[in-house]
Amino acid sequence: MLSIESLSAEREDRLLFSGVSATLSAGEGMHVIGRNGSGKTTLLRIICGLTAQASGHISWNGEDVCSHREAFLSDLLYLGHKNANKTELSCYENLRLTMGLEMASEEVLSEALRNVGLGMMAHLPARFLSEGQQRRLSMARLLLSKAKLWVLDEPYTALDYKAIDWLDQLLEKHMENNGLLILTSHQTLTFSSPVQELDLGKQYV
Amino acid sequence: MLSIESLSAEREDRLLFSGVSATLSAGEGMHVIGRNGSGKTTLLRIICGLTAQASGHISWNGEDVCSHREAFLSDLLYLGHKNANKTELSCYENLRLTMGLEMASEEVLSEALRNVGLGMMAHLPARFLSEGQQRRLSMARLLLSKAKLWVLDEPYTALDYKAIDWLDQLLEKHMENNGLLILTSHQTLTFSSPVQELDLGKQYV
Amino acid sequence: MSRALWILFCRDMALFMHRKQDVVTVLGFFLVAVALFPLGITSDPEMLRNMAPGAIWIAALFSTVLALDRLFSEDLADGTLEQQMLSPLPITLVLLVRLVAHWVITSLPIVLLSPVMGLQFGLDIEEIWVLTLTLLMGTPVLVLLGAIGAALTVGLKSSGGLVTLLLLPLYVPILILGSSAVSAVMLDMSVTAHFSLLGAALALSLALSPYAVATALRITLD
Amino acid sequence: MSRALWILFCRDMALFMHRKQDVVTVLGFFLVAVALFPLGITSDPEMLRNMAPGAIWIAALFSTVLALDRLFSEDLADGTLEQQMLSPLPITLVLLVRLVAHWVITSLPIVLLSPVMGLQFGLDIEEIWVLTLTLLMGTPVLVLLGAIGAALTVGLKSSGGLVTLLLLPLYVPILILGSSAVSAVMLDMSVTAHFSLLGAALALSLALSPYAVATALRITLD
Amino acid sequence: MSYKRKIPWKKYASSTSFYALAARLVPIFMVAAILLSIAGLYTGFILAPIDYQQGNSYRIMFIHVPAAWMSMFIYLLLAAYSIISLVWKVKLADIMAYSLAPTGAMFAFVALLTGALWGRPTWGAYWVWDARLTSELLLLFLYLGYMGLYSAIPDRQRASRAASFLAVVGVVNVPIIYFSVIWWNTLHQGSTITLTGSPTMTGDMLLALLLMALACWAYTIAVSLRRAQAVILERKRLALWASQMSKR
Ligand code: HEM
Ligand SMILES: Nc1ncnc2c1ncn2[C@@H]1O[C@H](COP(=O)(O)OP(=O)(O)OP(=O)(O)O)[C@@H](O)[C@H]1O
Ligand SMILES: Nc1ncnc2c1ncn2[C@@H]1O[C@H](COP(=O)(O)OP(=O)(O)OP(=O)(O)O)[C@@H](O)[C@H]1O
Ligand SMILES: [Mg+2]
Ligand SMILES: [Mg+2]
Repeated sequence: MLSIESLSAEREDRLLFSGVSATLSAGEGMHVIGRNGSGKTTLLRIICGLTAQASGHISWNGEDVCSHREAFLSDLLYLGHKNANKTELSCYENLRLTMGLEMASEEVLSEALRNVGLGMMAHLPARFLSEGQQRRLSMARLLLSKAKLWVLDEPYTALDYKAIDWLDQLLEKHMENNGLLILTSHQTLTFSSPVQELDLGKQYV
Repeated sequence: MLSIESLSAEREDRLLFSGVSATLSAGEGMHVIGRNGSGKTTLLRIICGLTAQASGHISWNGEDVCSHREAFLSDLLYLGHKNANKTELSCYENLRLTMGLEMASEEVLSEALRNVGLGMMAHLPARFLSEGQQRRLSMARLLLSKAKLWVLDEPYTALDYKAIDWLDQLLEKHMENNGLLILTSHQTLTFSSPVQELDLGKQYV
Repeated sequence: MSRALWILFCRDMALFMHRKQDVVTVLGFFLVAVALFPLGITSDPEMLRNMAPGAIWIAALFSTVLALDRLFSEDLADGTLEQQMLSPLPITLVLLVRLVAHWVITSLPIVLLSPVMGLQFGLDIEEIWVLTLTLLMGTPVLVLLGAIGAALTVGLKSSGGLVTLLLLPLYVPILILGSSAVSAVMLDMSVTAHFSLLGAALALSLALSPYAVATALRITLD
Repeated sequence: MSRALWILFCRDMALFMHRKQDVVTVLGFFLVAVALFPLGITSDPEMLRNMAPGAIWIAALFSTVLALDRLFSEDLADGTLEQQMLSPLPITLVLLVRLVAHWVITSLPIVLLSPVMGLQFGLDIEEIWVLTLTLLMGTPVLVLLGAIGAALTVGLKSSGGLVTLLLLPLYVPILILGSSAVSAVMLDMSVTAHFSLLGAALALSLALSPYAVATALRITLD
Repeated sequence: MSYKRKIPWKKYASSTSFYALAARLVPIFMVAAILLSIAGLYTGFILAPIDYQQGNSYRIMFIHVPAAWMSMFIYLLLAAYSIISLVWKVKLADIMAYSLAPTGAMFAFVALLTGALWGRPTWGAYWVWDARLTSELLLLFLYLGYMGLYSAIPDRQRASRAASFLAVVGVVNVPIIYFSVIWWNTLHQGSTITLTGSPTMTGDMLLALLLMALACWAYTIAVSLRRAQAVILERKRLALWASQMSKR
């Protein structure tokens, strides 16, 4: 259960947004929308604690995320604009390393890669992958993660329509299993699960 | 007028596509489609001469592009996945430098920036721009370029709907002025000008 | 917990091992740097012998700085650094592990190679021993301190030079301790003082630098 | 045409000038590198005087290598390198201009600072003159040669060390020429030979390196 | 450390009042600096007697020593301000630290320069790697590093935090450097010359030194306040721009 209270962010004394409040309960999703530069990425980074907010509080299961950071982080999965792949490692190794702490087994990993359509190139260095394939690789993490809260920044970028469908189903399933989802995207989403819209364009003072 | 004859590309002796032929005459566009990893980017890079083809010829106005490289390059504008901005330079400087050789005047540059909605941040270092704003900045070059042939790799990435509309109109205008256009995108396009589709997915061996 | 850290360690090792050329690179740079002294300065054996400790230490210092350049920068560029900051493990531990791994990859080879260098400069066994020991105790300090500078400058386009500029004042005492220890042996003076000081420096930096690095990273990532 | 090149030159200058601190850091690094020698090796004026030419030259070489690291890598990462390869101007000219700009920014300051360093090491006026001249003629060669290595390694993520490895064989002669010229003056020997050789090296690298760099870049970009 | 940063909602108010205060102080201290230095130079270069062993060259001391002292004091000051701005997020402290750095670097440089000029007649060499000289040189590097880092980071908030952090680390390091260098100098039996060749002080000399030191202080205060004013103005401009663009 994530709750955001009157969050505000400023850059170089310029107020990006202010008074952003929202609560997200299990099985719900939040679609952050807004014009380019309205502060979507910033908001997501603040939620993850990568950027400092100017004011406001964020609490996870009723506990402030700054004071109970580790508990929060163990429930969190963040995928940003950059898709955290080591270009010199093969897809398989990339996945194993990022998922290292969960200790996923060989089959599970290869299965995940096959699911995102990288089965054939599991042992190709990531630098050779096309944009979309890179994106697919970082999305493969979603398959393995046990995190309750997924924070995705424009996940659909560079994906072809099949991959997009696949991702949609995955997110749907995550929410059906009482997972929480926060994502930004300029596309319009079609989920059957409850997804609230948070429009930063409006806040943009 | 661009003509591609039985082009084929291979990576690590893996055939990406082969026998790709197409001719593009003034005022026409070409929409390269295909699954992730089908070789769209590779094709575009081959056309620009950044990557070597396995076989086949490309000719511009009847002259082979390899032998008459400089003539071809002076007619060419390529915008790839990376949007060639120097993060430590301001938007204005970035635009001036990339357009340096055309010697565009102050007003023209600021006008262009205003057009892409970066007027207010013309003097902000590019590293502070959001993804979409970075993309807008690199798109601003289209406004200033005199090139006849535009080669754009997924230009819509990270743009919000307003920017997308703006870009659509721009491309439309370019083609109406007898410009040639080659672009890849996973969205479906709606141009009134004649746009042929080149599906690499089919070639995907 | 400790298992997780071990996995993390392996991750870094795997990463490095994957670009074996890195180890080669650092080693090569070290060799080159050392080789430059006889080539550039003098070939007079006596003078070389006197220069040896300083020369080798300076070379080691440069290679450390060079390797530091890549400690965080790539991870920042490809987004893995963010992911690490978001790992549920205590960040200081994570960083400590990474630094240890970094040292094992980039500095240990130098330490192991230094005796050969010593021979080249005509040091005798005892001096070589001391040289290697000082490097063994000194290079970790260089890495630990250097990480602070690297974290402060990560993502800046002008890392290389700036880092060195930031770090030299921090490095001078170590450099002095290390090289003067060997010179002391040459003059048959006791070196216990040097080693105890080096040990203190090592312990201190081991204890403090992870926190410093974590803070610096938070600042620069913000 | 020449106007376009001039603009290009200004572009690079602007780019660098925009991070004035780059010049500062290169200078800082050079100062630091030079300062390391007395700190690490000895403070005995006589010995220092003998080391001076080599020490200063080695320091200059290091700073050049360090700066080279960033010659192409950034442009590759942010995609501007592709754009340059696609500029209608002859690529070799474009590259030559870039290299000149790079030298002006990263090496010229060093050359201008070297006399002060000379004083620090207690060289006398004539020796300082020769030192500065050799650096003035030598550093461009270092940059021109270094660019080849930089272009070859820009793709792989390896740090400047690999460049150094590739280039050492090319660098060593220049280093020896430069430093030995000064030593020659110290012994009141003629230095015309040194200078004519340096000049030859400069002319040759000016003529050839742009083509080599262009080819290397094409290979790495493909 | 917690991520939360309170909005210093008084920042403009406080900085404006500070700006007004500075506006009043700057001229006063500037004048003081000029008068004091005139007096100091007069006593130092005219009243003070010729030194029996060094002749007139020793008079450089009246510039050299105050400069050297200032270069150290200012670094301590810088570190103190940095700590304040780091811990309590006081924008003014950061501004002051930022404005002090160049002056400190300047003094360090002057100390080195005058020292070198002094060394020529005294030691027959412009430079010897004496402990004190070396540590002064390193101090200059510390300043350069601070300024370099500050200017290297384009985002101002991050720049101030990072540079302040560096300053704190540096100040911890200063004594270590100083002693290690002294120790080194005694170990390497290189140049045995140290600064003890200083002339025995007469009353006039002491007075001159004192006056010059005070002059330097006044100068430092005046200049750094002026710089601070400039910084505040610039940031105001930025804030104005920001608010403008927030309008749309
Ligand atoms: C580049 C050369 C030099 C540098 C960097 C330098 C640095 C310093 C520094 C940092 C101080 C302040 C030390 C303190 O107050 O604790 C100082 C003081 C002093 N220096 Fe120098 N110095 C240099 C050359 C000289 C020379 C050549 C002389 C004359 C022989 C000299 C004579 C003095 C004297 C008399 C003092 C004041 C003594 C005291 O306050 O303890 N210095 N110098
Ligand atoms: N240091 C800074 N100074 C001024 N403005 C800044 C600074 N850093 C970021 N910004 C502004 O803050 C905003 C950052 O927005 P953010 O990246 O969150 O946008 P976004 O909503 O993710 O946009 P996009 O849809 O393009 O991803 C941008 O408008 C940018 O101009
Ligand atoms: N060195 C290599 N070895 C093997 N395969 C390679 C190599 N380099 C590239 N490839 C393959 O070639 C293809 C490159 O495709 P390209 O980048 O053109 O895809 P794309 O059509 O642009 O995809 P996207 O829609 O994701 O951008 C990928 O399938 C990649 O796996
Ligand atoms: Mg964004
Ligand atoms: Mg592509």
